[in-house]
Amino acid sequence: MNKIYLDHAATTPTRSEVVDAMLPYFTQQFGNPSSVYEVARINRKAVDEARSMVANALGATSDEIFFTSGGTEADNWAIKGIAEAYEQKGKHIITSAIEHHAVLHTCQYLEKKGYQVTYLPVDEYGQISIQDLKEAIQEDTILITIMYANNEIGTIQPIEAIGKIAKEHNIIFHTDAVQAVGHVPIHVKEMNIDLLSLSGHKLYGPKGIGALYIRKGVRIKPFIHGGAQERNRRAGTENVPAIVGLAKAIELSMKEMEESNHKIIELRDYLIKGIQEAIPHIRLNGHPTERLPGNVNFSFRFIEGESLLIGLDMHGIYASSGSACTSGSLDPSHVLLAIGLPHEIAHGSLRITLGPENTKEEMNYVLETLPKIVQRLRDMSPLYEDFLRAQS
Amino acid sequence: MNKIYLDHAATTPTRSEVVDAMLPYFTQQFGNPSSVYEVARINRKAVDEARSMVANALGATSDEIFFTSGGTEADNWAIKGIAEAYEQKGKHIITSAIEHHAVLHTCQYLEKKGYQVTYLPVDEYGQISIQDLKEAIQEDTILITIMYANNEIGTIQPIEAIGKIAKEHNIIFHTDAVQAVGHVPIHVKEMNIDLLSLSGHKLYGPKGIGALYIRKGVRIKPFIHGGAQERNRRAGTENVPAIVGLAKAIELSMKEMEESNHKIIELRDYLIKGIQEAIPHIRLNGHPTERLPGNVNFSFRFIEGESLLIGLDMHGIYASSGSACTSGSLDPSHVLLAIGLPHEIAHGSLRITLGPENTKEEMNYVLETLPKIVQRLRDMSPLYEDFLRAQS
Amino acid sequence: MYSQKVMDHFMNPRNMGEIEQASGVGTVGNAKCGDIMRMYIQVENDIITDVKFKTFGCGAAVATSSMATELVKGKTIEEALKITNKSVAEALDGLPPVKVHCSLLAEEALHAALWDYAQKHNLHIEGLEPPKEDIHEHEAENPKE
Amino acid sequence: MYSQKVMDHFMNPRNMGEIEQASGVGTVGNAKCGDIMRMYIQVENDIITDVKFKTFGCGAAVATSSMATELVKGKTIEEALKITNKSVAEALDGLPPVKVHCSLLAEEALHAALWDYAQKHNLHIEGLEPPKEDIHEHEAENPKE
Ligand SMILES: Cc1ncc(COP(=O)(O)O)c(C=O)c1O
Ligand SMILES: Cc1ncc(COP(=O)(O)O)c(C=O)c1O
Repeated sequence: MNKIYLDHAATTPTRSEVVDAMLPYFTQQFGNPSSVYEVARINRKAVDEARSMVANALGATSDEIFFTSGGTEADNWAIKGIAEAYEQKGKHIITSAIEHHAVLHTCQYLEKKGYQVTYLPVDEYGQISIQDLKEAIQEDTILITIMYANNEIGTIQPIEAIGKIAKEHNIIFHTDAVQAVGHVPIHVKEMNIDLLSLSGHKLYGPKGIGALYIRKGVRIKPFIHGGAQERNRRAGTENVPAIVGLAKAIELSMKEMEESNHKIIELRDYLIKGIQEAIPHIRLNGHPTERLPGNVNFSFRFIEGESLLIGLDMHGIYASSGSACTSGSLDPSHVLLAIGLPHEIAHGSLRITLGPENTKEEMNYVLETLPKIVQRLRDMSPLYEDFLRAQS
Repeated sequence: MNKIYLDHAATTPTRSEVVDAMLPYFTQQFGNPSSVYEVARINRKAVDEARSMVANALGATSDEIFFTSGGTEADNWAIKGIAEAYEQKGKHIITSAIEHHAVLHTCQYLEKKGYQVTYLPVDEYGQISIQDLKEAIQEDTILITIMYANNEIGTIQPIEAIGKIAKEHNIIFHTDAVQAVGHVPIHVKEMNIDLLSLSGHKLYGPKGIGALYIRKGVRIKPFIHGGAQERNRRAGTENVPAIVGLAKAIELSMKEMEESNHKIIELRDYLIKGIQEAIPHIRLNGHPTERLPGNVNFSFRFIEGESLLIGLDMHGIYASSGSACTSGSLDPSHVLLAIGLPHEIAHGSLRITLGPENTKEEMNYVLETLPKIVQRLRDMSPLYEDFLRAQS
Repeated sequence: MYSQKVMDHFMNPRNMGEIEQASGVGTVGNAKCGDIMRMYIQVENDIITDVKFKTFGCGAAVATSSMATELVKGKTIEEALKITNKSVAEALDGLPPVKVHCSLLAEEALHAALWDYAQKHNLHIEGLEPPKEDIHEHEAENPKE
Repeated sequence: MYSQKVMDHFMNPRNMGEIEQASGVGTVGNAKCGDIMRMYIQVENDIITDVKFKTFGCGAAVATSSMATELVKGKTIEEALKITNKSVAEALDGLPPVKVHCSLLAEEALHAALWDYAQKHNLHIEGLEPPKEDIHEHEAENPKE
């Protein structure tokens, strides 16, 4: 049976070039970069180089990049670190209703600590409105945190416009760009981004590594206290192999982005069109144009997402229903609810996220398999029975 | 030139068996363990197995082990998470004066947030007194956090006695066992340990991974908010390769501990004796018997540690002066000051930490080289000049 | 995460479908929560001679529906009433903890179908209670500390 | 982290030692802070004809001591006074930022030795100030946010 991985937004394989770049730092150049002796210098240099590679990819400078254990830690640090640093100025934070849980749950935590959080609504395509943002700004707003691109429906936010408004109002702007870095071009200076989170395993780098870009001049409190690593801002022995791997992955993805996106977008559009032609009673979620190259998200009426996933799984197709993180929860995805889907339709959603190794043949196999599975589940569904009865 | 790595307390090489165990999870079994589909099951199983391997090594159960990004995060989580969970009960924390910065700086952070922290002094060997501990306990003491073994001088604390007192007073007991796990036998239940931090790269596992043991029944707030990973307690996509590597490293170290320690202790004692015979005006730091198998720590009067390190480095010997984390700071190690060394003597300290791959030949080379370097630096030292003048 | 048995019942559900002129039909669950189960029963001389189901829901919901119909078929009403969520889950070699709530549907759907049968035939069935409005209402939210 | 030049001066320090009957001796620094430098100078006709040092301190402290003595040797007092921490550090191809404070010793030790020479010979040297009590006192703590 074919094995077709279509869940690149959940995680990506670590590229072999990346693994190769990492390997020497496990067994040979294993030293602690904080050590005084000369051999550690090689490690220090590797970390420094990695830092400037990451900086280059974002239009930042080396001393604005701080390595973390992943996107979640970067989000936690950005939001809690700014909240703490600016609590004298104010306690109001603006975010969106469709953030990843790493942002949402952190904001909810701060609400319990006496902060006030505005969750901007999104339109049916998943975008916030700049007007809403302007109206949400208060005297005591200290932070706007809006994700760059959504992990479920792929919608890209009007980041430049948000950055402009944040700057005009002298409010710090953080963006969770975990799904965007390495996939779409980003320039933190041109876009007036003050803080940006990224994660290695979403761009063919290793898991357990990420980074927070902190614009020079932004005050932020450390989140993890301890040793003097990362210029006293993030304690803990540097994860040298993963840092090297992250940088290598970012470098490769920048180099190949254009070519790779060209191919991925073609496949994506082919798949979207094919599904729309083959299956009735469905809805394409996310923005028609402002969307991540690899993202396909549909709701199929009358059926439930997990059984759809298992059905696909049995045919060797690996996809996702909403965010990987939310599986096992009772509620349908907060993102799908936020774009206005009723609960039962939100439950029937399927996310397919493509990578450069996917092929047109694979898409054809999906287009052959998916309609059958959907039909089988509809035949099993009391909701579909009721629908047909109401039709006749 | 020989290259002799004698800085195993700073970090260890990742064992090749560990790297081999990790490799498949980068490129083949790369899936997100939270995913629904079957292939992710292999990852989930790998993480579950790793969890029970770590639990076994500590005498804990699987559901008491939570993976973190390292020892520093585990320490931060333990202390901040307990402080937050029990703030209604009280705001007093007891620790020691010789903790790692991951604990000390976290405690200092909490002091700024209105918590009260008692830093227990240590005796000349680096041990706290149980009497002091008893006297420090207050009505509102919520946490005792005392490290298992010190990273600089190797001193092992009377953990069982501390656990007993904590239990009698119904106070949570956390121990930073980053230097101890895999090196000395630990049993969290027998020792009444409620929380324990460990780190992969100190026991021949990978960097960027650690764990916090949380005894069942202990209330603790999450530190990193986001997805539902680690049973809702530690968000962030699981670092599967590193988790697998950590477990493998712990398993191997448990299996080989007795044999390995037998060898290491013999080397250590040979080296200590050799240095004591060859070099005058020195002091062995740490406890004569209650010390980590691989730890050797001396202060050499009249000379400064960094120049000693560089001298050794030039001869291919890699050691450390105090903690790797503290290099680059102006102050001598807080640990050496806490055991009563005057500043200028604390500055002249050398830490050698042995691993199972070290040999007697290497010790002989050190015994040949070190006295010459010390002598050269003393000849250069105005303090030695003054000392000799005062003698004559 | 599912047992082999669960997967088998999901891929090859037994007794899936409708019964045209059923003695009783019960629908439980809630599309909002992502699972609805409908059970059709045919009763003859106090014996459940035929049973069919339709389910909108996750893999566990489908499998428990299928297994429940297998357990019910051919049983007397009294025997059928002894079938619990637990026995259905056990017959499937267990369910992942997060999925246990889905198995609640099977018992409730059976009871609802029997209730419907009793109402239609003006019978009193000992120990049978009217179906709950919303099967998930009594469930506490997953505590997320 | 150190430049090749620093390493060279650390491994092969120039002018290390004492001058028995020096024209001036200056000791600066503080064992508490981990660095002490002592500079001996021999002055003849306003020219520093010989110079020696002893240093207790880190690699940077040793190297700057050595480099400073090289720069001073053969210079007039007026010329020697123009030698700054910065010029010593530059002559060493730079120092890591955390080590810049160590280079402060060299300038101070030279000034202290000259001051001692001036005191002993009852001279006034234009622009020379009495040695500070503690060279590190004016330094702010590394801000650790
Ligand atoms: C948008 C977004 N933010 C944050 C995260 C968390 O990143 P990580 O898995 O590296 O912790 C993810 C992925 O899980 C994501 O998609
Ligand atoms: C005693 C002790 N605690 C905590 C740490 C921090 O662990 P990590 O480097 O994994 O963050 C270390 C080592 O750096 C240590 O020696």
